[in-house]
Amino acid sequence: MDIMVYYFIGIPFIAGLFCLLLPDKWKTLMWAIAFDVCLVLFGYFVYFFDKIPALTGNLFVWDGLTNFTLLGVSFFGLIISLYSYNLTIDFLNRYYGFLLLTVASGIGVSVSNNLLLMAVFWGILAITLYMMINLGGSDAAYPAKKTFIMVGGSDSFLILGIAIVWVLTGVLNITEMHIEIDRALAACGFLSFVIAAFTKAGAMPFHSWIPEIAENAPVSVMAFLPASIDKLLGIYLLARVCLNMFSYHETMWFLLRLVGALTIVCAVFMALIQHNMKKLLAYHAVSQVGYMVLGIASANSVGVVGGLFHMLNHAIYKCCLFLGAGSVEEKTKTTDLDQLGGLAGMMPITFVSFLFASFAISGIPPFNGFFSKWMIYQGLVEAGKSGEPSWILWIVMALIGSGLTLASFMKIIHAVFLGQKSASIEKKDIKEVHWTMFVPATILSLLCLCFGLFYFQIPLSKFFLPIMRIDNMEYILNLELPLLLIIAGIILGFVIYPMFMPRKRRIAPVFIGGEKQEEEMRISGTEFYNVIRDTRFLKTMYVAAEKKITDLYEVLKSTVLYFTEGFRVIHTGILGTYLTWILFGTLVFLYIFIRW
Amino acid sequence: MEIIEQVKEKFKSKIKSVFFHNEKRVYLEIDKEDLIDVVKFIFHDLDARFITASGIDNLKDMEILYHFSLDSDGIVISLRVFIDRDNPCIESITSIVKGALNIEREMYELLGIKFLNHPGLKRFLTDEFPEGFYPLRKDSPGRAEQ
Amino acid sequence: MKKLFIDYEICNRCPGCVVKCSYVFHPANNGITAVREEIAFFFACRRCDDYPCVNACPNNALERENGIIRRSNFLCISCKSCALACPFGTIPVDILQYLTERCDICMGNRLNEEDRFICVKSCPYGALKVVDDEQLKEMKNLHTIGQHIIVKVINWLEIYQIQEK
Amino acid sequence: MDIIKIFLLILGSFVIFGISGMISGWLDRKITARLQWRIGPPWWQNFADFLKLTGKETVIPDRANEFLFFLSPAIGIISVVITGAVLLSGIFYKPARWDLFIFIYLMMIPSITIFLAGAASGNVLASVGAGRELRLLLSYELPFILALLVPVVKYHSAQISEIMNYQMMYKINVGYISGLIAFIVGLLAFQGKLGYVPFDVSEAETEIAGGTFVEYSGVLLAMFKLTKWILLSVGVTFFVIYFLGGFHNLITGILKYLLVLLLIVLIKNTNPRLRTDQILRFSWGWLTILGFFALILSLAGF
Amino acid sequence: MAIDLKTKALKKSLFVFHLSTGSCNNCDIEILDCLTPRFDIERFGMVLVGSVKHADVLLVTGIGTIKNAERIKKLYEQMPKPGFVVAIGACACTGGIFKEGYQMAGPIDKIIPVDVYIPGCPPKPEAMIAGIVKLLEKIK
Amino acid sequence: MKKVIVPIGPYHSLFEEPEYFALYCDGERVVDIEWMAGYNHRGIEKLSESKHWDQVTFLIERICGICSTSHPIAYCNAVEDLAKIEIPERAKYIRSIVGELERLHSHLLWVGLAGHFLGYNTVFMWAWKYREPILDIMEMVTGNRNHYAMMKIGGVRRDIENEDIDIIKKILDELKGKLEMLTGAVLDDPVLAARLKGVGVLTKQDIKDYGAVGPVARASGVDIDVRRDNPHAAYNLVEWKVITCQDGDVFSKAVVRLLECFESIKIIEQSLVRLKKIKGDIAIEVRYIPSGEGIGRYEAPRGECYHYVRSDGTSRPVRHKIRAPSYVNIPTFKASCIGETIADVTIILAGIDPCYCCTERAITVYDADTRKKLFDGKDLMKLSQEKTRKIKKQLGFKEK
Ligand code: SF4
Ligand code: SF4
Ligand code: SF4
Ligand code: SF4
Ligand code: SF4
Ligand code: SF4
Ligand code: SF4
Ligand code: SF4
Repeated sequence: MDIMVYYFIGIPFIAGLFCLLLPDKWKTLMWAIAFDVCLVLFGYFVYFFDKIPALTGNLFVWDGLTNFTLLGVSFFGLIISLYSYNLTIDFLNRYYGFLLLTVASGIGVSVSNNLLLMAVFWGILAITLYMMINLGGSDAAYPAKKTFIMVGGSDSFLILGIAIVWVLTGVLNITEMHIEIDRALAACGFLSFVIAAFTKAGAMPFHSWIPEIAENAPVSVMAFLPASIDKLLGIYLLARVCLNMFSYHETMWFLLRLVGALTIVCAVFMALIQHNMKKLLAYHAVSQVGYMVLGIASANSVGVVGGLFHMLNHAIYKCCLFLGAGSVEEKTKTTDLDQLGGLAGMMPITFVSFLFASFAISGIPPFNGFFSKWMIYQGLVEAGKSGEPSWILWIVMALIGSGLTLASFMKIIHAVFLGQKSASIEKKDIKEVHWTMFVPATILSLLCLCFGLFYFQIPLSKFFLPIMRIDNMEYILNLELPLLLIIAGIILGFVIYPMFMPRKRRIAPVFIGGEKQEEEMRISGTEFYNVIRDTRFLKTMYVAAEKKITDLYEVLKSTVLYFTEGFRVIHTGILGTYLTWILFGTLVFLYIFIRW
Repeated sequence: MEIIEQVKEKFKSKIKSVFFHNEKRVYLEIDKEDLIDVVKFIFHDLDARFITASGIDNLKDMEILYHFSLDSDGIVISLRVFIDRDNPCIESITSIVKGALNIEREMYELLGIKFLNHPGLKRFLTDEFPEGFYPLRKDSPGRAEQ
Repeated sequence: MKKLFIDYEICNRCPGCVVKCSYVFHPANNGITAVREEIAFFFACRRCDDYPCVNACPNNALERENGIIRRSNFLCISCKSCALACPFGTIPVDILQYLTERCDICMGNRLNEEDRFICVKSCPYGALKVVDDEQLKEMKNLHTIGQHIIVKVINWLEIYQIQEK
Repeated sequence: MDIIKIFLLILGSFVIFGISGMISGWLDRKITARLQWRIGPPWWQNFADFLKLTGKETVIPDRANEFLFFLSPAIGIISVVITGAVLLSGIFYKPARWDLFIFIYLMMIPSITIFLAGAASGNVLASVGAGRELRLLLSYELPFILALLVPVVKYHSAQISEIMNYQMMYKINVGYISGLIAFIVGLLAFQGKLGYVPFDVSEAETEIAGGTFVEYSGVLLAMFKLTKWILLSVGVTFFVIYFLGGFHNLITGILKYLLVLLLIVLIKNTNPRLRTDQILRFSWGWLTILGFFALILSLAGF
Repeated sequence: MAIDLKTKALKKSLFVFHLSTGSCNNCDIEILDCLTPRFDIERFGMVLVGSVKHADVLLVTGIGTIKNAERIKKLYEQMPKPGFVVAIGACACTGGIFKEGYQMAGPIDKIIPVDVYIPGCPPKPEAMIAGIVKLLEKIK
Repeated sequence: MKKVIVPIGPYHSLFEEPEYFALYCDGERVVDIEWMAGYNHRGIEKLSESKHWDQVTFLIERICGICSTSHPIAYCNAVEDLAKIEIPERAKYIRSIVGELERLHSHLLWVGLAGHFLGYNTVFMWAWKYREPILDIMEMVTGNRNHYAMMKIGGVRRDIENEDIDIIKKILDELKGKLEMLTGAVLDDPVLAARLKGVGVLTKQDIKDYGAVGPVARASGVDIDVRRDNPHAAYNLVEWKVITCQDGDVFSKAVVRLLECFESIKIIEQSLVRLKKIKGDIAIEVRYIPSGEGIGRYEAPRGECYHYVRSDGTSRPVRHKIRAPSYVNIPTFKASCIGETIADVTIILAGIDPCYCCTERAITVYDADTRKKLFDGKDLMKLSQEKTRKIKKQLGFKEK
């Protein structure tokens, strides 16, 4: 099996490097390479799902969690490369190259058992992330730098954590560790790992890179990295840390829950008032992390399964949402909510998939988001039963976060797809996007529905229950009756509804008090929550948030800059040069490592 | 009546005539150039309330009556201004009295008097009728040509 | 000085006045009716002793001042009872108007010069003229109302006064 | 599970809650009328309204998104019927295996469909209404959740059947101080869900001419009306089950139902409409504080 | 049979929309008066609605000024059929005291078809109710 | 600034009359308002030039259904000022009584409608229920619920019989108790207060700038009331006081209106007592309207009605200028509505108690062209028929 692992990592890696070398013009070839590689990987993982024997080696580990993560990574690679068929950006070679490199290192992270090896892949991921963001053009340079520094910084925490773990246990293999958090050092180690995971996944307060890059990075990159792969891997790491490496500790876990709950609420509040679709989605990408953290930190099987399930769900619908946003941007050249509107009629497929994904992220039954959230709540209730004191608070925050999520997605739906067309849209002749763009989104949205309706049959019993080694989850079955009712209701509804369908129909102008329709009679929806913004207490918060005092990066930056004025001269300032060196160095490091 | 004396005192020759209809109704005739000054004085210094302005078409000229009320005494002062009918324009008093906005707009609309420096001289009552249709003018054709 | 001359001998026969008038403060004003009303009450009325017209008026609109009938412009409801009641038929029905008219002898404002005295031009019977003092010299039975109206009429007032004597 | 049973449950819920909803709606109108010294409509009024609307022509606004314009009433009605069915499932399945969270989420759907309906109408007024509906949802959801969580805290279970059993065993939830407070908070928040005064901003006939429903006519309007009626009935039933000990005795059950309905109607008729920001401040302020207070009380065991 | 039932339901449940087209607003006040305790038209299932799309009956008052004419037509078109028009007040029926008005494009029946005329200036609420009863007789 | 127009009107359930406010909104916040009028424009100013002095009273009554006696009173005042007529004392009292009864019903109507706009239908129903007895009195005294036709140049048209006086007194006594209850209910309701207090504040300066009148001005502490300042009818013969409030918000407007109701009752009661004693005519005979100009004012429920008439000695006015209270009150929205939310704007607009009929009286032209062409009745009929036909034909009729 070991040898296979090399292939899994090596094939995309080499393919990626190869793409980097190809000239920019050979679009289709590069696309074919990326697509095929991902397809093969995905096909392999699907086919051999469950069939690959578990493996715990020195370097690699292969268990349920790995199985699942690999499936996820390759699946999203596939989806994104399909979506990228018509992509029009400069440096496509870099795009596909880094895409494949990302897939490779993603696989690498999830199969590595050795912490150092994982750290190496982790580092490569940061670099590819940086490079991919940079594809967004000159505007993306600053956010990319910020991201690189944040994610790179988290790498050092990872290394620090590894060092601490090494000191504590003397082993570097994940599977061999069981650390009691009984000392300050252990706690530091735990926190280092958690910080690394949080930064990658984007939990508060290490989230600020995600909203920052949202506006300028290519949408498919957003859909691929922060929305899906980074979530998968970040939460993967968190799960590893919490489940395998460290054992339960009251305070630490409480901290996790706190971070999770705060992330949910704070990020969703930020999302509520955004005017840019991508930025709004990015804030939700942050907010949803909170659920996963909360789930994993609930420290009982239902909750953890819920958290992992949520991670999968989130990757699916957030990817779908970003892809939808990408399609909209492709056609309208903007993601500013004020300038959109009324697209539903023109892009029906995109609209429906977006709608499904929005329902899913808001936790509307019977979409998948509901079930994972529900499990997280159950986990919290369970935690409460076993003595966790503030469980009810977490539930309240999670529930309200869910309500706010719903509200902000309805705002997007209104502003982008429903409502009235804006003047600029009215002028353009907008049609549905190319099939390579809507098919991935459609697949994902169907998955949302599918994982909801058959939440037990597919995701739970296939992926998560084996991971947690739970055979019987009475709680989860609790949902069966309502779910059946929902399904039956929908079926009945759609059988009966056509009978009620109005036979006498007529199209008439809208009623606006008898006045003539004017162009400005149009609510884009971005102002829906101004009221919230203006509420006394929240206003101060928002003002503070706008000054970026919650942004760890900015705070640190200003302090560091204060001290480092003097050192500036030695730097050439061309980040690309540094990066090439870093990449090269990492490769050398990797080579040595594998030999050794 | 001291108040009227005050006005007379202040503007002397500018007041062309004073006519007491009865002790509560005073009509002062002034030149259109002096309008702003007099209105300023009456509105600010006498603290009068602006009631309205009536435009009247006399064929030979147009007449505008600016009615002011001195509420504490119950006196109504009407400033009478005659303006040229062929080129009916007069300084707007909206800079002094905000409330005159719509009143002047209405006069513009119904009588065709142009108010200089008026912020929004648009029609709002009869905008379905053709331009240049001033119903309250005595020689108005009676119906807009359709 | 130009004056409006009305030959009431001609005018009085007319069943309904059709002249145009350039007094435009009221729509469809026919100023000459106001003049004719005055003429009728001044010169044509026989000054009956028992005033059948005044008594006939249902709305008390007629009154007698120094023997001359005056019709209230506010009270008359234009029912024409007085015209019927007058034994001498001196009140033409078309002067008894609900909405009374006004003639300013074209002294007031007019838009154009040619609008003046269009009553004169439009009277089909030629009862109206614009005259100056020269032209009046030869005529008889002339009476003036105010300064500007000259009426050619047999003044019943004189006869009345003769009878009195 | 028995498919027939499931379908029967849905149909049963539709019929039961449809009829009781219409009657409740009529009671609402009638009580309102009596409070205003009017006579009010006869008992079959809502049936007549419904029937009439189904017979009318449907006018589709030219700027609407037809897909959602037609779909949202259907989703609305299905969602409330399902909620009703979930409530009813206790009759067939003992113990009914469903918990509070699914109820909370299901109850959100009608609001969403109302929003979608407004948004799909392509009308400014409807858009304003839709926006208000969302803000409303945001505002009342927090206290609503808090209120509903009080019994959960008390019994350490989100299972409604368990909560019912506990009520049977000890005393009904409003019997506790915390439960009483929660009941009041929940009822006020539910007023918002129903879109009744003082929270009827999204329809606000005198402000935005019917708001989200401004473009709806004929059958589609009838469906929305039905949705609202069913929602009323389902909601009141839920309150009876969750706070007042349920329908174990049919007579007292119905009395309880009427009591809750009366409370709702009274609140509706003794208040003016609030502004959205006031609603927000009220529900995130007073109601939420009360809700938390109730939670703390129940944590302390009162 | 089903149709019959629906017509019956229609008779029992009229949603009225109030359309004022250049009135002196007295008729409008009296329409509102119909809602209030003394007259309470809700007894007959009549409700005043805010959107013409919900309406079965347009209660038109006023002379129908030129500015209103096209809007009235538009609204009539927007009303889902079967829908009825009731002209309320002397103004809406004939033009009333404003008949000579230049602005007048009406009376209402010159603009849209009218089913029932309720004369009076203003008609008393009783008269309005009586008029609507006449309308009910007309519905078949 | 991004502009979103939220249309309020023209056929909107907020207004009984058609009127169009385009609210430029940013979210729920209103940043600017444009006022489009003319839907109700019937051209009364022009119409009245072709009507007899006496007919004009009826026309003026139909400026509006709510101030349907205020405008006639103001108009009669104007004509009486022009003709220097002094009306008999009995007429004075009757004018006051009818005027105050109208104020009562109008204020109650406003309270009800304000409740209705706020979605507080109970208040709406209650206020209108209490308004009914007043309409009953009106019907008893004048023969009609709304357009009373009571005013006449030189006095009043109809007398109030002694037997009626007792009945009126009884009804008013009953009403007083109910009114007190309603006032209590409205003014003590915390939710109403939350909704109305501090909303749509107009400062004294705003009032002066816009020349606002009536309860709108009095709610802002501007102590003006034509009834007191320029006494007419019987207002200087009875005891009463002018109600003012200092805050200038919608709530104070409600307070002013409700308290004014009590003052009105006071005036009516005193007048009724006096009326019983005074014998004499209810009108003097007016024979001539000389040429000249006259100004008449009356404090209508919504503020000062201002009429200016000019006569040339014929039986119809040459110019009749009407300045209704709402015409100066409505533009205050510029000062009070900007920055408020849509929900507030509607109640602020309602707080002005606007009715648009009166703001739109100005034109109607039906002159026969005296210079170029003479239409006779038949021609005109034909023309108008043609025109109507034309309008009918082109849906979306537009000139030019
Ligand atoms: S003026 Fe001429 S038209 Fe008129 S009545 Fe006299 S004769 Fe006849
Ligand atoms: S027409 Fe006039 S004056 Fe002659 S009787 Fe009739 S009302 Fe009297
Ligand atoms: S027409 Fe005039 S005068 Fe003759 S009966 Fe009629 S109202 Fe009386
Ligand atoms: S009845 Fe004839 S003649 Fe006699 S006074 Fe009267 S108008 Fe003169
Ligand atoms: S003189 Fe002049 S005003 Fe008199 S009737 Fe003749 S045209 Fe008219
Ligand atoms: S009698 Fe009656 S119907 Fe005839 S005009 Fe007079 S009020 Fe109108
Ligand atoms: S009919 Fe009379 S009350 Fe009705 S609107 Fe016309 S004038 Fe007013
Ligand atoms: S203010 Fe004008 S519209 Fe309002 S009631 Fe008075 S006259 Fe009528």
